Amino acid sequence: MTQTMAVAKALNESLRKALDNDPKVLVMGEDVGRLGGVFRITDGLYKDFGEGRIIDTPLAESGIVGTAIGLALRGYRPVVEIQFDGFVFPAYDQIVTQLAKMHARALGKIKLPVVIRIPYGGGIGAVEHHSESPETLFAHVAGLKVVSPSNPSDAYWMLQQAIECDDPVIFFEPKRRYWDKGEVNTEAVPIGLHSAVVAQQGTDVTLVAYGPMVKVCLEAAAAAANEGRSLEVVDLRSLSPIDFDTVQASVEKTRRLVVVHEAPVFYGSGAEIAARITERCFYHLEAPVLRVGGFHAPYPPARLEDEYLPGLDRVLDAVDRSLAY
Amino acid sequence: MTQTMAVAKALNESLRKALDNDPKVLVMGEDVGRLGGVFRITDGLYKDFGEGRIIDTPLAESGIVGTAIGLALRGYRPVVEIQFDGFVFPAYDQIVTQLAKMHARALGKIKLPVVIRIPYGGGIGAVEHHSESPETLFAHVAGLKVVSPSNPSDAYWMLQQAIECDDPVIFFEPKRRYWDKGEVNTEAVPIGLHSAVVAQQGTDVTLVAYGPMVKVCLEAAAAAANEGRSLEVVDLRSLSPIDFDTVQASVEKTRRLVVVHEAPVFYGSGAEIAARITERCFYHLEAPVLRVGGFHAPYPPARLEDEYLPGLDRVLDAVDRSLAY
Amino acid sequence: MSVKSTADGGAPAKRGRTTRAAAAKRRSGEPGLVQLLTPQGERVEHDDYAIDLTAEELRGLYRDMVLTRRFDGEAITLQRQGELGLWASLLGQEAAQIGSGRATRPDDYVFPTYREHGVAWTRDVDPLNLLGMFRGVNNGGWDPNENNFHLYTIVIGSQTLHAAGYAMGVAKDGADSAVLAYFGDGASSQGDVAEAFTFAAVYNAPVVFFCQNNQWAISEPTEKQSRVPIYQRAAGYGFPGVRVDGNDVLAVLAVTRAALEHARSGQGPMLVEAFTYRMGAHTTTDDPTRYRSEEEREEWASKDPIARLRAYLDREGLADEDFYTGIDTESDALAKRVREGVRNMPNPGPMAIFDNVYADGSSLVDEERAQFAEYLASFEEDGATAGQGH
Amino acid sequence: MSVKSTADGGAPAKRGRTTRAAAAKRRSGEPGLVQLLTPQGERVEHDDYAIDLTAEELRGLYRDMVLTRRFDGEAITLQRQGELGLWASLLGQEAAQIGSGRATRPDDYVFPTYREHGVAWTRDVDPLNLLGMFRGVNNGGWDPNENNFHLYTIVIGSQTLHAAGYAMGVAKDGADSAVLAYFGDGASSQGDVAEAFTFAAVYNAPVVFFCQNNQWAISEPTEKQSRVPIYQRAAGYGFPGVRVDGNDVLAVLAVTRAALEHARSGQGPMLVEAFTYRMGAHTTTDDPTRYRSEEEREEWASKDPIARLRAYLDREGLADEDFYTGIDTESDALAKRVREGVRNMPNPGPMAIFDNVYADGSSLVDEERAQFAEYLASFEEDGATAGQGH
Ligand SMILES: Cc1ncc(C[n+]2csc(CCOP(=O)(O)OP(=O)(O)O)c2C)c(N)n1
Ligand SMILES: Cc1ncc(C[n+]2csc(CCOP(=O)(O)OP(=O)(O)O)c2C)c(N)n1
Ligand SMILES: [Mg+2]
Ligand SMILES: [Mg+2]
Repeated sequence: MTQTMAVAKALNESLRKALDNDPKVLVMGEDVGRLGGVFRITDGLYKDFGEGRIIDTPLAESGIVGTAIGLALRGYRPVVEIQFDGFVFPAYDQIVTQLAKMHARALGKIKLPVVIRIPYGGGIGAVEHHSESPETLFAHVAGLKVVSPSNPSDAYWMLQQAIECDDPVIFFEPKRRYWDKGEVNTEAVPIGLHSAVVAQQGTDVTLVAYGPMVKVCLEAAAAAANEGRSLEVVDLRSLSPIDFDTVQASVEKTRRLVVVHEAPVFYGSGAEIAARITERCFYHLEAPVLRVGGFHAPYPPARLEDEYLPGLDRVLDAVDRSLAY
Repeated sequence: MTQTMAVAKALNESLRKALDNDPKVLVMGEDVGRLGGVFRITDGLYKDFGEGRIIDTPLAESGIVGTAIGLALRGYRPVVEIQFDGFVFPAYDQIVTQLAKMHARALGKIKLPVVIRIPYGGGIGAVEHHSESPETLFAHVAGLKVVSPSNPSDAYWMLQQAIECDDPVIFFEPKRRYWDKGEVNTEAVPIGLHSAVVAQQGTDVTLVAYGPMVKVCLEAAAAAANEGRSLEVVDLRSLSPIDFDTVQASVEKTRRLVVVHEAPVFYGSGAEIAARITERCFYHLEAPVLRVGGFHAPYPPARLEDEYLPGLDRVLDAVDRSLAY
Repeated sequence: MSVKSTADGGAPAKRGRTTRAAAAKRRSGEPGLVQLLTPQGERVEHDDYAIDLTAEELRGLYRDMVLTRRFDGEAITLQRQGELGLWASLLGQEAAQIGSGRATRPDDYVFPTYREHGVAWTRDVDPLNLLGMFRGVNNGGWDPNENNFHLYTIVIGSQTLHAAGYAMGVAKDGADSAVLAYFGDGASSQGDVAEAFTFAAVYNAPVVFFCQNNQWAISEPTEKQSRVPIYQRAAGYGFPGVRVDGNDVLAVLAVTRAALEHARSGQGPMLVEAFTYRMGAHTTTDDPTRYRSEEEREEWASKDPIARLRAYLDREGLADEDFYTGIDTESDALAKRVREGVRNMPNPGPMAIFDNVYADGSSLVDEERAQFAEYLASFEEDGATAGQGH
Repeated sequence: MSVKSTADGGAPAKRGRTTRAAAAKRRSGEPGLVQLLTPQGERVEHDDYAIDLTAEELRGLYRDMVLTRRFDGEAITLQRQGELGLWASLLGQEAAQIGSGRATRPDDYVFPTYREHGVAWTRDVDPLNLLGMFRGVNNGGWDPNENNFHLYTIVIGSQTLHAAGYAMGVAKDGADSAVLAYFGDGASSQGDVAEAFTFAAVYNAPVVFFCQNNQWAISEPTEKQSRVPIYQRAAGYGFPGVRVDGNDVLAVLAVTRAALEHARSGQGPMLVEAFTYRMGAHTTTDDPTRYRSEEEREEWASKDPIARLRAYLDREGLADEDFYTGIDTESDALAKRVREGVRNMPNPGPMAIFDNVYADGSSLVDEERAQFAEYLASFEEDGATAGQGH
């Protein structure tokens, strides 16, 4: 059944479905109960599933993730909400040293199906710590899977898949896209959680993006089309693992690649994509892989974020530079 | 005055000098007092400087870094020891959200001259969490400087410079090189903290490494020389910022680059180096930048680390592959 | 050090005891809540905490609270008008903040959360400074050392460790200053706060941990953080804790003074829990009707800290109409200054992104700055101006 | 819930009180230390904690402790011989571990640190399993659900949160099992432990936090972690804490049983502090002569948990020579089995690096595995074998 809904609503419906399907699924976090979360992603769930399943936690992120691990050991499938990107760090130790490694530590004898949902990225005019893009800090860590949907349909399905996955999944939600609407077919068989998709066909330059930047890239492609340039947009969807095959196929066609993300470029995800695709496509590339992203600076105050965030112009500037080779 | 000493001793002498020179310098951490640290880097300092300067802390890394920040605000220059790489994560929040950002938050009105020393890397046959290489998790974060010496002289001087620096410095010590000896001239004027150096001249392929892997690369260069191949080895020394100019100059000469580190390749520091050097040297490179490093897996148990860690053979294999292009 | 007396809310310096206070405690059903002024504005005595203020001092506290509230209200308005991106109102917490802030000396050092506008006022921080981060032109930006008032800290609990460390430094310096660290009821659950207690206790650091228990952490009531009153936590770390009526500016002042004195005199840390209520929304983006009742709010409105002090001033004839009119005028002037100041607060230019990332510079920042400048300049060359959506 | 009785070490289930125990407490100078067997092996009564064991049960505890010590000693030897990379000895802590471990039921769940070899023994975990990580052939590797004994956790304090979460799950399931979480005196400073207390208290989770205060965290004495006894921390989180003589296996058993019963019966968490001593080095790489005195160690040697129980058994005539000889034989057999087991423990093959990174697989791991296999195969092609230093 296909419905039009916003990303936020798609996530809400997806959680509802998971809670309905499996009594072991729990939702935990700060203010996820009566309030429905600061972004209302868990709206109505407390009312319908009760405080036994929708758990308002103490204000302690390490505690949230640590107890989620314990609940997973007991057979539950906790879906943790971290309120904002900048507040995941108190839980970083539990995520990196415990959640990521316990399955290996047990030689596979236990599984930790924990999903950690993190609204991330900028563009909503917020104060410090509310606009960050820490995805590579997780994707670098073995044992974690890291994904980020860019649209309502992926929000719905990828969250289903993340909850069904027996591995810990860090689920980055593009918060400034929460209110963007799109079609969601709640019956379609989804593609794999870790597959990239070609969101826009093109022939001249490939743009790779994920989460909030996919929309910017699609807009860039539309703008470029007016100038007679054909950009292909690949929505990566998964940052660990990365579907390099899809990117490679695109780059073998276009021979040029620009990677776009909000996170700082320095040691950002674009570096890995650039390095690996250059290795895979060395004889195909007509230009070095270019990267458009954040600067090596703390995320700036809100009144600077329009300058800071990669927008259409910066993407097209990189496309120009790529084509200039 | 030039003396032969091991890396551990050089660090110890360097701390002693800093404590002598500046009464505001403090040493803090677990077991740094009477015991002299589990690696004895602070050996004898407690005896000579007392518990007011050499501070055994409660077993709480977030607390150690958080109080170091407070001490820095009060005008002190704390040098924090984290006992092992894998135990820095409880402090990660304080490092990323506070230490890295407070200078910017204050629009420059306060400075946080805090050094965080972390013995890192594998090769000592240790149990879990004692052999990790988390450097990119810090280097990706703006506001932190990240360096790693590879030999006694750099250990001595870079620690001096890190303590003198008004920014927070994450100082990664190659623990398996603690006992390696070398010349230290305690009067020479050192080169900049963030400069890379050409540790070995060569013409065929550039190897870039830092910390524990420099030695492996130098050995690889020696082995290659026997086969008539001339490898240039660049000791990066600093991971944030990176001295790309030195790497670029080398690659413009050799036209081939292999980056070597212990940390997992996926989103590792090699990715940033590969991406940036490819951009800078696109027309010079005869082969894609190749990376040799750890796998996307938890650091393995000790009996597997010889297989896991990049050694001579793997470096030379990458050199072969590079030259095959 | 007597854990038991602590858990009963004992003061660091004991004076002669009567059974009166103990009986009052039992009656109120709130064990150990120190109160010097009832909600009706009646002055009551407490065995451990005496206070004797001049009429001028009392009027001063009143003025502080009224001006703080006016400033706060103005900020809410400015947020509604789009001049601020966000505001975290202190409405209802004026006594907790003014009372504790006025207990400090200039050489003491204060570590606030993001809601301590009243405390900032007592530290002579220009209110306009507080608005920069809520307007989105900076992330704080004032010089903490100018008024010994640290930057607002958003990551919950972090600043308690900075305070403990700073206090360790004070002790090292042999100074007799004290440090005052604010945190909320929600924050009490953060590991950092527990570690701050541990460090402060182990090093006997002169820091007072001041918990404003406003009973809500966004939508979560205090029961989600603790099943016993928060002040009791101190005893288990080896220092005294005391609970004070946070809507009673006299009691807060007296208790905080005693606590700071305790710290100053080498007795180490102390925990003060000010029991108060967040009358407004968590921030301007919050909708408290989703999670709490109007009755609860009303009940607390009847305990209003400002009305309470005014009732006392009036009852005792300590202030006249001129005084109140004067404050109204002052309030209007403050509001006007804040309004105008905010509207005239300049946006930082784009290159400010690269400022102050490092104190000693970084070649990487230099490179990115230069590239961005070149990029921006390219628009000017094109004849276009650098607009939205870079 | 009575904070006061807790701080005094009160038991969950109160029985008739005499003044005797209180007087004994005052005399010992260690407030609230529960003891049922003196260092000389005399049986004493405690008002709150009674225990009545059969001779067989008493002998069982003795056997547990002796075999555990022998296993531990064997491991130290194996480390010296290079068969293990490291060993963390439990020497001196046998009573704390056997007493608490034997208080558990099979359906209870235990979260150890890295030193709970005695507890593992009581949970029927094959001792050889414990040695894998110390030998360096795996990072733990046993199935925690087989004996409801979680993997050893090295990052200090982490496991207390897993225990709290597990216990939340037990409560959710309506089961009457309890969870037992071990941690050290050093660990008590970690924020995670405080957060575990908070979560356990708020959700009334059936978990007993069991602190083995062996008075040292590597080289740091407990004063570097707390200025009051650790059991007192519980009260501030709203649950009872009690301190037990950790070298008295009877007292530990009685107190832990009562605590687990408290948890099981829906009364929520409890904290037990077992006051004991780490007789050996922190681990085999540590050199305790650098930081503590031989006198201190000797003093604690006179409180040895095994000698103490043996003195009691002998005094009461509860065991004969055959019994002791039998245990010696058993010990030798255990040591032999362990020795041989370790020596025959196979090294994992290089491809094991890629095993179990993910439960559901990852294309990245597949790719790296394939590349590495190819790389290794290239040596075989070359006629060389894959040697050191890949
Ligand atoms: C580490 C962290 N997690 C989550 C948040 C989001 N957050 C901001 S304020 C708040 C509630 C704080 O409650 P409390 O400590 O009681 O202070 P109050 O806002 O009531 O003054 C939360 C959850 C944060 N700022 N930091
Ligand atoms: C987070 C963390 N920091 C540091 C260490 C290093 N370390 C291992 S054991 C130990 C001391 C632990 O002391 P305690 O909790 O008293 O336990 P004990 O070893 O005495 O049993 C330290 C500092 C660690 N394992 N984890
Ligand atoms: Mg609150
Ligand atoms: Mg210990």
